[in-house]
Amino acid sequence: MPNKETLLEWYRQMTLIRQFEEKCHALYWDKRITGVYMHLYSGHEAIGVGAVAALREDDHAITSYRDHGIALARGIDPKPLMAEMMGKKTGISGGKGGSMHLASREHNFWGGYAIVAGHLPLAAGIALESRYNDKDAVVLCLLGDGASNNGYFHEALNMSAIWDLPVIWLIENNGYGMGTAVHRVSGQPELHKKAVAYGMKDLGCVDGQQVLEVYEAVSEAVAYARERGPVMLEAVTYRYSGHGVSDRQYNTRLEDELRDWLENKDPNKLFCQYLQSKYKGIDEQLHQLDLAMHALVEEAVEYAESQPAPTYDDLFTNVYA
Amino acid sequence: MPNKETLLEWYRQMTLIRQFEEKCHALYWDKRITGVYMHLYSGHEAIGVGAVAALREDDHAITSYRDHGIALARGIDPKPLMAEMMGKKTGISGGKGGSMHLASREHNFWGGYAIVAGHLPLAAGIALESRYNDKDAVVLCLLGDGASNNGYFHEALNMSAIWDLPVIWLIENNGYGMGTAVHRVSGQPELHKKAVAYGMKDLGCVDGQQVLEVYEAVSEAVAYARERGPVMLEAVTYRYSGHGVSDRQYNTRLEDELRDWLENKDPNKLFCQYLQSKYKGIDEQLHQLDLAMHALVEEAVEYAESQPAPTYDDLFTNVYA
Amino acid sequence: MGQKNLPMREALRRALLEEMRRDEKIFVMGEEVGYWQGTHRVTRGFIDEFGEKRVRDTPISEMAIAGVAVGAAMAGLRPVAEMMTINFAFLAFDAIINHAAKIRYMFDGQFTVPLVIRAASGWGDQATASHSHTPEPIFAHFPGLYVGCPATPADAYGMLKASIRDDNPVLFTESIALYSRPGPVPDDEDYLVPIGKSDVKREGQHVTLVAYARGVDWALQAANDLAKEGIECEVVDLRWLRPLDLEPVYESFKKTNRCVVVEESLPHFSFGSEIAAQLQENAFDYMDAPIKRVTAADVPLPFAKEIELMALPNKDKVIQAVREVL
Amino acid sequence: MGQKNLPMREALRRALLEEMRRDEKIFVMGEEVGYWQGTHRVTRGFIDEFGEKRVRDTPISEMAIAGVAVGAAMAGLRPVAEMMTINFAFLAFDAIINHAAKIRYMFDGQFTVPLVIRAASGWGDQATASHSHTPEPIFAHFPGLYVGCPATPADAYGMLKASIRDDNPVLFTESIALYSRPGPVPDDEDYLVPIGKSDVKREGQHVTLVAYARGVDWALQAANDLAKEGIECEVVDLRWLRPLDLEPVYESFKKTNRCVVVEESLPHFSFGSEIAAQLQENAFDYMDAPIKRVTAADVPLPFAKEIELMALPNKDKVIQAVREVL
Ligand SMILES: Cc1ncc(C[n+]2csc(CCOP(=O)(O)OP(=O)(O)O)c2C)c(N)n1
Ligand SMILES: Cc1ncc(C[n+]2csc(CCOP(=O)(O)OP(=O)(O)O)c2C)c(N)n1
Ligand SMILES: [Mg+2]
Ligand SMILES: [Mg+2]
Repeated sequence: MPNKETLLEWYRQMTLIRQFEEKCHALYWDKRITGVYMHLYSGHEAIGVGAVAALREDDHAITSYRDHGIALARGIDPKPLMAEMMGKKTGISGGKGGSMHLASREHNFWGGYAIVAGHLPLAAGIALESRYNDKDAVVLCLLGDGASNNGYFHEALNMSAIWDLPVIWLIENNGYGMGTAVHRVSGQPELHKKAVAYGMKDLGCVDGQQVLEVYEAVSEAVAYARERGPVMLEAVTYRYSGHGVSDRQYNTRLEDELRDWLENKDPNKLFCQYLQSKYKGIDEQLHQLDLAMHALVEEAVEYAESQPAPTYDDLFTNVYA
Repeated sequence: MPNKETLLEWYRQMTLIRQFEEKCHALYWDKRITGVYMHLYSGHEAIGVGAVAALREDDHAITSYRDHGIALARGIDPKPLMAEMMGKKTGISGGKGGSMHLASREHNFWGGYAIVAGHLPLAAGIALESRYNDKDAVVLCLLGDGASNNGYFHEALNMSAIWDLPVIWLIENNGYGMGTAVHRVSGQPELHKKAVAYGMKDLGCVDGQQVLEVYEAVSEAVAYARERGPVMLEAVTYRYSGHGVSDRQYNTRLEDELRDWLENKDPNKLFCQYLQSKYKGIDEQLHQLDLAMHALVEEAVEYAESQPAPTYDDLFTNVYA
Repeated sequence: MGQKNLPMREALRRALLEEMRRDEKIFVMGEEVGYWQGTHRVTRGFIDEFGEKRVRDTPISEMAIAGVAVGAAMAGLRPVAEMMTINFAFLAFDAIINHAAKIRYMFDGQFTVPLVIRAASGWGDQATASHSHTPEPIFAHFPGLYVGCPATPADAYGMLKASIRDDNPVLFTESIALYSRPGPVPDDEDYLVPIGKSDVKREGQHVTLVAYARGVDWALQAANDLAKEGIECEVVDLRWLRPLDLEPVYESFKKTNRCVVVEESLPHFSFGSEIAAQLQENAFDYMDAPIKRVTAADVPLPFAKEIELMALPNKDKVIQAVREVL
Repeated sequence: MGQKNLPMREALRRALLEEMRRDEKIFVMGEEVGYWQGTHRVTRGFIDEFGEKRVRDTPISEMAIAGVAVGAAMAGLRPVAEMMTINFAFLAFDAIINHAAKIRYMFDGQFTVPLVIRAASGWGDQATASHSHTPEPIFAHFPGLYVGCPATPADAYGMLKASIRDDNPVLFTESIALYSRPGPVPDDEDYLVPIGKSDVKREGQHVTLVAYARGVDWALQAANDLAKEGIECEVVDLRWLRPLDLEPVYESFKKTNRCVVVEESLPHFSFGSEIAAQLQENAFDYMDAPIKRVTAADVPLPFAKEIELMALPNKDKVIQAVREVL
């Protein structure tokens, strides 16, 4: 069981993510962040924070375009992340990647990828290097429910299985791919059961709103992957914003659903309540963390806005090594 | 239970296929059939004949490049088939398709396809038309064990499941994709279990050397598909020639394996023995059928060799409708 | 015949809607075409009118979207499959090139594939490297497929209808940058723009501008500006990259003896390459200057707005190229 | 420095073998590369020498073959992934174009992708429509990737080594028709043909023939015949379609003022298109005749030997094109 310090650190991260995302949202509507694509992590915090907490520093993480939360959970400074949102030269990806393509090699965060499921074989390949060189590092690969219907999923998971590659395939099932509900497009709506098709260890489904549960399940998955091979885990969650920040909320029918998640299953709220009930008198400490994260995000925005854009020459760098 | 006449018809078809394939093999080494690709059906006869026998005339069949047997089981005249092997203008595909691309629209045989698993979505599409137009015709889609590891498999099967498309996904598991054994490349070597990933009806695994067992299993599958939706079935078999006729038999280790199948599990031999034990005094009738099929194949060769090749103008026809 | 002023998105929507009302065999399938109303709102309202049978939301399965549509087309339906954006058609490359485009030939005409694959195309909105393709020339490399790329609402309307009514597979791309651009559209449900017919969008005698889709827009902008200085550009919109109709280009070139090709795509092995190659081959005696190409910069495309804009073709680059050939 | 006479297949095998012995980070993966000894026998004997760790038979999963190799390369290994034939690379189009080629740029240099994707390419053996592609120009359209296509055993040897040692993703295609063709190969384990360097394979002053891979063979055959009539062709082998090195072509053209491009690919939006476009643009003043292209017929390819041969370029078609430009 993680100690108080660890739990507070998780709280800090979850708060940071939420504040970062809400700020991004506001900046986007303010046109201080531009571009067609930005996918927020609000609602998913418990998964990103709980899962990444189960990793060692030398373990790896990789995800889709919905990547802000993973980058922050991995401990990357919000400044270069915010600078990337704004396409600045000092952004974490030099302003070339934007919201969907955050990465930090030095944090073993291999990035966010915009082709749905396209990063799954990359995860397997990174895991292959670990086995090949007799390391025991594992790869945490996060993916959406929608991604599990793609050919990449089938081929990458199967290859990871036959080669015993140390990958934790963690499906963030937020109920929808864009506007389409899971059960409408997945013949097997209990997504973790797809593991059978690869003879892969199936660790079932976890409540993705409970950071402790996520942490425990992913820890078990990490241990299994490190020792044996790939493992599948599903975490159920919900996406608060539109699919991307620019998307309309297309269906008022969903308003009730959203309200229910926000009011009764919000991961940050639930965790806050848990801490409050577990540690009497912690409220002030939590409040201070809220304020600190608010300040951190504001600082990041200030930093990002002060940074230079890439220039003509940058257009042509790093096409090739 | 099929009557004697039906059983004799199956025997006739299985004999025809074997003789056709052996002739093709000989013609190939004689350079009377040319080209790099030709994949023989010898060893698989019970599957093709048993499965197609379970179809109605208005049902559909589609398969991979290993398509000679299905074409013959579907009742297509060997003449235009043999002419196609030789690239003749009167070949079933005008000499443009060759061995891998036999088809006959009028027999509802939608062809052989050379991109592994590429025909799986086509099968689903054909089934979609059936449902769309309130017909009750089903699609028999044959595929290899190797094809089940391809992204097409995942996407096509899933789509068939969510849309309840009437497809029988029949895996001809002959133990190898080219030179690679199933268990080395499929995390789930019990291939029919992959149905779980699509919430699809799994009818399990059948002995692909027993035409009656295949017929019964596929009949059940057809009934299910017609009423409800897609269904998965695996049939275990063995491939007698190299993967393609031009391939070396790369491994002498396999010689024992091959001998065992030839001697103890040959579908034609097994069916012959079955008929002999069931119907006393049938030997002469079987012998006559052997002779008749031999003659039929010889005639087909004679026909094919007498036919004209396509000419320059044909190169440009049927690129577009 | 009357006409209406419509944005291209709406012209496309009407074309598809009218065709679906006309022929029950037509259905649409793709990601978010139904309840989400279409990512680019071209199928807005369709799910209500036609229901789930004819408006089919799919999983994120591009190989199967294209492949299942091919099968359905072979069997006699007339699918209009949507790829959401052309970038995702890369996952369906085999289904499109090796199946849709080849099945008719492979079986010598036994099968017909009356299929339209629609996809939004183009970049310039910071969609970054993997989401910023205009690969129409790549698809048009392969015989068996038609490739249509409208530049105006009227063309969008008439070309989509022609594509749907044709018995061949058509890859039909729609410029994201033009979706909201309005223009007159004929009030005629049978208005068809013939497949493989180019169109002179502006007449002029000094230089020939050849373009398609968004390139036409840049060409026309440049032509407007240049006209103020007395330089008259003839703008030929190819509309279809396959089949290519270069007759109007030759005709124009015989008059102008100068040509600039404008495209949103990457420079190498692309649209401009083919136009320049055919022109120099077939109108050699009329060449007074080298044919110039205005294209995207030869890089994967970046996020940052400033440098992305530098990579994009624009009016000024066209004007500059025109000056170079004059 | 000595040399040996080897078929191209064996030159490739040696290059790969020697590199694998030199650097433990290099491994091969692909369908049938191991126990089957490689479909084209380029990896013959590898499984015995290197074992299953470094010689990895894969499922028929092209998306994952390319994608997993990209991931392994990002992580520091040096995969040589085999596509068996280039046709199957269409299933990996997204993994190659949107991942291998773009990852470095997308993350502004944080990742390096030292990857070689080998594939047999070409047609003419009745492999039919879906198995008869030479789409190198299509891949070379996209920046971020290198594309190498050797025409001789020595080039095959030196180009494959250079590709393996380079830190960028390289699509490396091997002409099926040339695999068994012998030629001298240097006895030097460090023999490298620099990436992006063309080669003049024959000197001549009357006409410039530009080609790659099997096209070079047809060009040289034609040049031999034409030499008997006193027509001297200069044959420039581009070797790499990306980066393109046209300097030797310009130099040659300034001397000959005439050019024929020879390729096995389809005609439109292809190799010849780009060469002709660049030549007319950059060497306009030296053009005495239109640049001609000899290509495959613009059809999906048929099975029947007779008509397949008619679709294939050959020596006579090159000779005829040369006569047309003289
Ligand atoms: C191959 C591909 N197809 C389509 C898209 C467009 N697209 C982007 S995100 C998305 C939905 C993904 O849903 P899911 O995997 O559940 O992830 P979530 O967004 O819910 O986190 C789609 C269809 C894409 N980026 N890539
Ligand atoms: C997409 C694709 N990859 C590779 C190949 C080359 N290839 C042709 S057949 C084959 C093996 C297929 O095995 P399986 O599906 O088991 O069918 P079988 O040949 O045993 O009937 C391979 C790898 C191909 N044709 N298509
Ligand atoms: Mg989702
Ligand atoms: Mg097999």
